[in-house]
Amino acid sequence: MDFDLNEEQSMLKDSVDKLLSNRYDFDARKKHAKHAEGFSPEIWTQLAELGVLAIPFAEEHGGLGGGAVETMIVMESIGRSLVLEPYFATVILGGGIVNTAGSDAQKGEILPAVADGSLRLAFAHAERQSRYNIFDVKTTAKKSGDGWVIDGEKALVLHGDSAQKLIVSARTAGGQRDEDGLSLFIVDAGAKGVSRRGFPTQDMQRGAEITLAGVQVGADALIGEAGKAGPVIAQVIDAAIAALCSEAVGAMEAMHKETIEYLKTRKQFGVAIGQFQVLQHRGAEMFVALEQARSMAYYATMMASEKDAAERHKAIAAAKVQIGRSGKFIGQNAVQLHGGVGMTMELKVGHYFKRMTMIDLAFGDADHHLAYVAAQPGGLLPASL
Amino acid sequence: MDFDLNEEQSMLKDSVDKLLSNRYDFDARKKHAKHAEGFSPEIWTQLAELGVLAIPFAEEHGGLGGGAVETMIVMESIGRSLVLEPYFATVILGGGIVNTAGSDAQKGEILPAVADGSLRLAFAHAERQSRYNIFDVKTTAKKSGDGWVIDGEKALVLHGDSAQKLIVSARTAGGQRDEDGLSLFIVDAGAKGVSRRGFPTQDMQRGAEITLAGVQVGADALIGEAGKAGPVIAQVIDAAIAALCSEAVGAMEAMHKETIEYLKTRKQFGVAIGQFQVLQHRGAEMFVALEQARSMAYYATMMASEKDAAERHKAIAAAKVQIGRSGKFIGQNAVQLHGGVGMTMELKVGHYFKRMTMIDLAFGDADHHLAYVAAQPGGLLPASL
Amino acid sequence: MDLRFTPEELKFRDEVRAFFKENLPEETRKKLEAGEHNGKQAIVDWQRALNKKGWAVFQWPVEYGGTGWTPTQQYIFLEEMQTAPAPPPLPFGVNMVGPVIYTFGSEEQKKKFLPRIANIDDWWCQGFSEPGAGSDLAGLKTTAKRDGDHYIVNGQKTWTTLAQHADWIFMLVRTDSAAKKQEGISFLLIDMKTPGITVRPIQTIDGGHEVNEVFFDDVRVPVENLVGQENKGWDYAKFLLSNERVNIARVGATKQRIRRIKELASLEFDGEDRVIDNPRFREKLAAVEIELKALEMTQLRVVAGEAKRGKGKPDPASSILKIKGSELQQATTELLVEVIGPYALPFEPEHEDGWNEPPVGPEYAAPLAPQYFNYRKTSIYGGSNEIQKNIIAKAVLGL
Amino acid sequence: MDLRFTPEELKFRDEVRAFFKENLPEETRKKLEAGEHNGKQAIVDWQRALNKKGWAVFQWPVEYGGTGWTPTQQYIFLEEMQTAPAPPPLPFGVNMVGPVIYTFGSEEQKKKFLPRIANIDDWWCQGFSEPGAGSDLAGLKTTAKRDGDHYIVNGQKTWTTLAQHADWIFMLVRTDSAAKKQEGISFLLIDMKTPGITVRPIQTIDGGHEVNEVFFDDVRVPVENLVGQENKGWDYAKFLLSNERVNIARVGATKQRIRRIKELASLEFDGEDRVIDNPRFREKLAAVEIELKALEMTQLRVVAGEAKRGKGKPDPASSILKIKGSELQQATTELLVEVIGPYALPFEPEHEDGWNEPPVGPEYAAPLAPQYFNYRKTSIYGGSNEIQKNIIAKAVLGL
Repeated sequence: MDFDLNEEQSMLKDSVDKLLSNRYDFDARKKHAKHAEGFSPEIWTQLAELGVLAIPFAEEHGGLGGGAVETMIVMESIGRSLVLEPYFATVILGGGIVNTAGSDAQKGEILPAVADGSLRLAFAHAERQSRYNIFDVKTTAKKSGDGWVIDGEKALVLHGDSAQKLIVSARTAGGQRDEDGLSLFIVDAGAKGVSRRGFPTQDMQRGAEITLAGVQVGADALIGEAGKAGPVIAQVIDAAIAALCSEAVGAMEAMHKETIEYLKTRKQFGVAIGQFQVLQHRGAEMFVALEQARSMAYYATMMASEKDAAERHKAIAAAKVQIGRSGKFIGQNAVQLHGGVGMTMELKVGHYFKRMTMIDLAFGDADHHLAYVAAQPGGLLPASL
Repeated sequence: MDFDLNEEQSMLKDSVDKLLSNRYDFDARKKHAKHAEGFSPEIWTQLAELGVLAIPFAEEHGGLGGGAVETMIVMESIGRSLVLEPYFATVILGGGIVNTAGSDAQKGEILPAVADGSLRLAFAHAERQSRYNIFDVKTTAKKSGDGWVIDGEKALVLHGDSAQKLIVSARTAGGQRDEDGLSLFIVDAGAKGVSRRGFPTQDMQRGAEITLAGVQVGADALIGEAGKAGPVIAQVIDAAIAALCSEAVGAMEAMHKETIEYLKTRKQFGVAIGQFQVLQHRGAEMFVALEQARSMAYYATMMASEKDAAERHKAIAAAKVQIGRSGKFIGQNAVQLHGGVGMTMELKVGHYFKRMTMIDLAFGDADHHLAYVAAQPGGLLPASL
Repeated sequence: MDLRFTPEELKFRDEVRAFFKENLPEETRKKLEAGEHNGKQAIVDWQRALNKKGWAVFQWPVEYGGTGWTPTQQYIFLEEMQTAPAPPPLPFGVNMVGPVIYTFGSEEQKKKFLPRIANIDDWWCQGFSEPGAGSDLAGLKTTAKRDGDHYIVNGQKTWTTLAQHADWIFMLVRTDSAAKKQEGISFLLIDMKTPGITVRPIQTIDGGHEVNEVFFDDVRVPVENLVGQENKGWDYAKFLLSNERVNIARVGATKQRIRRIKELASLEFDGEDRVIDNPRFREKLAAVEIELKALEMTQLRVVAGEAKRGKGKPDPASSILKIKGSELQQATTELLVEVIGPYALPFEPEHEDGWNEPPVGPEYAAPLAPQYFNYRKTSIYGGSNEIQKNIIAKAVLGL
Repeated sequence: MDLRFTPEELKFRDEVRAFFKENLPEETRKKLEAGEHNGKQAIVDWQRALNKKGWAVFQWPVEYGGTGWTPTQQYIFLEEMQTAPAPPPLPFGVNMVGPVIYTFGSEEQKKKFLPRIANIDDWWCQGFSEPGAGSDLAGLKTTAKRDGDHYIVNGQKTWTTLAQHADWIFMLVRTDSAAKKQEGISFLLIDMKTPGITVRPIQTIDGGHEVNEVFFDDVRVPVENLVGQENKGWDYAKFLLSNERVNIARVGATKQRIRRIKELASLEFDGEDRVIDNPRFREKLAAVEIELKALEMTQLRVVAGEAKRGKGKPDPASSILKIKGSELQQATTELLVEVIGPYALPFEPEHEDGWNEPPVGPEYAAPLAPQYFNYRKTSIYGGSNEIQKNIIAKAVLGL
């Protein structure tokens, strides 16, 4: 049991924090968002140069062989700075799938390009009807000669409008909501039959609706075994939720800090409003919520690599509940304690609040995951030792 | 729309309040509790003399022909003084059933005696397994000659140990949880085959377990039509819940008042603790909870006589939810703001807290009734005008 | 004690309901129902329709165009308006400056402004808040210095709602800097076309433009635009603010939003089940409905009390209406986001202004997250909920 | 960063678990599990069993009988103790006065008291709180006046837990009334058999007798019973209170109570379904479990931090442990009442003292409502949760 960073982890943290504190203040972020891609290609390159995009991959694929703790460090920092660059979509989701289930050839082709910043991925998975059911997929892939033909519509694909390659889930067998019968494919974003419609998101990121109409891919586009992608998707999404938990902690921490700072400086009735006991206690309650969330983000980080898929998912779900609840409490109160200015686009606090709202809704909100944990035999803690 | 008491109602309120403020302070209450019956026979007589026990009954039965508002007035006052006398068991429950469904002969026999204080009733209805399902009755009544033989065990009968007559529910047909097939009987507490075991309750009242073993009653003991008592029980329990809501408001109001008083007088760190903004706001939040509860108690009072049983029960259930939630919030915080002394038997606040806890658990707690309201098509408010 | 509406009141309700049904433009109604904003013209058109009927300034004294309705009738009218839903008459004129003018203004001011307020010939906005003041309203710094028969106004106002449409602004200004802070304040009416006034939009977190900063740079205001006496403006402001609190519960609007939640939750699916069929969701919604029913009763009690106490003397308990009212508005906007779930994500600011492209996902999704963000304001403005609890603690509990 | 127990730590856990399994009397365990209190003898017997094993004062320095365990080992031990569940060694001796004596006491005091504390030959109680002081501990009024080689003590203490069993009491007394309130306080050890001491029981709302008032009427205390220096008692008290906070989260005890909830909710039926099968109930319980898991991680972080900071310098963030720990203890006692529902009603105070009559309703029901009432204390004692939030605001947030 050791909660300290080792030397390499400390160095990673310092370098990411330094880059972002230099290049990602509030005004810089607004500029980054104005690029056509919705983020700064330059920052992306710098993240690659720092090795951040290489963290989770093996050295043979141009990676650094980092684990969940290293991802946690980066995501916390991303959360603190409200980073717009598609780290989550490319490295955690797309890269995560290739890294988890790809063939050696696929890893060799994709991962080094992700690591050096030249290739961005998006995970084209969710559909209009799927809501929080990660196995609810109607898009089909049918055998066609050596390869496959993919048809379907993907919704709300994070950074799907600017990714060069898409990781597409499709049903090769089974019913609409079966875990069995799902397959994953690597699809060029520019392939014939792929059409994309990008849109901005509430939190200043980008998403896309993607239509796949008779998209032909070769046999080498299939990731892993046909029909067996369900557990891969579940595992990568669990790891992705753990990463989101860490991002959320970064955002909550920053939002809390800004709020406390505001309480110390904003004067009303002749005193700093932080002199009012009610606001002091609110700050304390936000602190409790923050630390409880941080604890659960650690727990999610620890459990993201758990071999037993059921135990893993239960832990991840529990963390997501805590993050959702703490995030809502801290976010709403951060706005409230800022008063009117907290309602404006001109302060960072509102942007954190919106990001936290979207994190809660990503891959299942707090209620969804609470229902999951509650439905497990014995609940979260074992009924008997 | 008029929330004021009329002249007679004001007089009723004044006379009850006067009796109780003279005879029911904290020390007096302790003495009342020490009587064998668990309450003061003398106070009971005085309530009868004031006409309080006669309120809901028709004049021809020695009553005053009062309605739900008059009951509300009395119950609020009972709540404020934590009255131990069996008004609820005798007048609201037992008397309510006879008044609702009894024959003229039964009313003529029972109600005047209730009104003049000479007869106390108890409603022997709930059983070990019934929890909050008011139709879950295993006790049976079988035809025997002209009359009936009753067998079964009744649980948690309020003031069942000192009542002279019991109103007993029994199944004459149907399955264990059917609304149909229930019947009600008037049974002498001293009848052969009736055995009672009294016990004190958490809130200093009295309850009893009652066993009925081959208890023989005549045909005239049956209240209303055999097998048709389900709706009667439902109606009387709804009215009883409305009355409990009013009692709860009285208790919450008193508890809130005592707490605010304590905040004004208790000094710490050199000032009255009511100077601390956090405690001021807690007091304000308790006030909001109190007034919301009062509003719903009014609503329950208004709807207790609603003809449409489904609408009536939905409204009563909604009120019980509000009462349960407000009561828990106010009760827990009243103890908290009193600190250590709030934890002792020596202050009234803890007794209010316990009474509120028991009121929540009576006839279904807040969660139970919330689930009921939620399950109704369209919820509480009509889905469209 | 009789807790039901009288037959006369029920008849009145039917009359109001019928009028709304026949006269409210469907387009206007639908926008409100969807959680979108109506544009200036829709608001003007509707208020003029009300004014034609004689209902635009129903709460004013009869001599100035009011209806003479009882508080209960007024309550019924507002309830029907919010559940229709119909836009309220523009509050800055009808609820705020109008009553100040007919209570404290000169005969000339009454003649000049009141009919135009009723018919919304002038669009008014409110110049109270300042960047440095916030909840401490009396800490305002904008000055008005007398110069012959003019005041010269300098300073800045903020959170000025819909100032971008405004013809006139009513202002609190400091006319005596030496006096204690509440005692040097005056109440001015200023034509927004006067030189030296600049309106700068504030973009709120929902992406909308509802509020503004308004800058005053040597703005010359004729002295006849002073309301009442110089340095007595704080009294008029308190009067105005207490009027503002009456309809703050917005029970009808929340009722209407609950209908909307039920409607959308019946359209959205979670697997094979509609969201509305999820028992947990139903319980959360039922809990809100119960609190709302309680609040409605509380509001009726306040209204009945007001009928007795007389107008303009609001119950300090009406802070409950603000606290619970805003909590329930917020809870319902939050539930709408929960209904739509992942489809809260796309940001379509153009949606309201007649975007021609198809929406991303269901057409009803776009306004919901912005509405949730926007409604965080309800526990901040009009005296934050923290301030309301201070008021209860002091004025009601005596702490 | 490595967030798992090491293999050595896991081995240690198994050793502790095995010891508890073999040595803890079943009767003692069952009472705790049911939410009842163990009597004096059961507590003494168990602490002596621990002392025989060398674990009664595990957290003390090795020279005074401690174990030299790491903070993580101590955490594991406490966790196992609470989940067993086993009674903790009597805190007034082991956790409170013991550390004060070995840190600030004389050699004689160490020799005289420490071994007897470990073996519970002396039952200690705590004389800090006074009726007039409450959360403002330093506002105490009990005086000790020097008279030759004695102090004469006069005054009153309250909330003195289990004073009815006590052989000794450690006290804060005022030895200098002229000094500022924290500066005139001394720390005394008093034999409860000394003439002039009266113990009066306080009945708490659960019907139990756990706490007392203790009156001092010209009680003569030898000066050698002064700990450390005169008028420095406040420093020792602060040291003591910071030790007290370490195990305040009671994660293990709440875990055990959650197991109990599941057990009883599987025995109680609502119609044909067990209470445990009600999805709403399960969600409420799961929400508590999740907060508890988070608190467990938070506690581990505090423990790990303490390993680094050194003992006796508690993290101010440990106020979180008090706040959340008490909230979760209260939430679980509340859920037990919910499980038993209407059967919370009967009051059976005799139940714990070996009542021979059958219980009213299920045998496990009787202690549950009293436990719920009793646990309201957890957000009051040891520095109320309001005080904890003050501490966070000041010490952590700098407000």
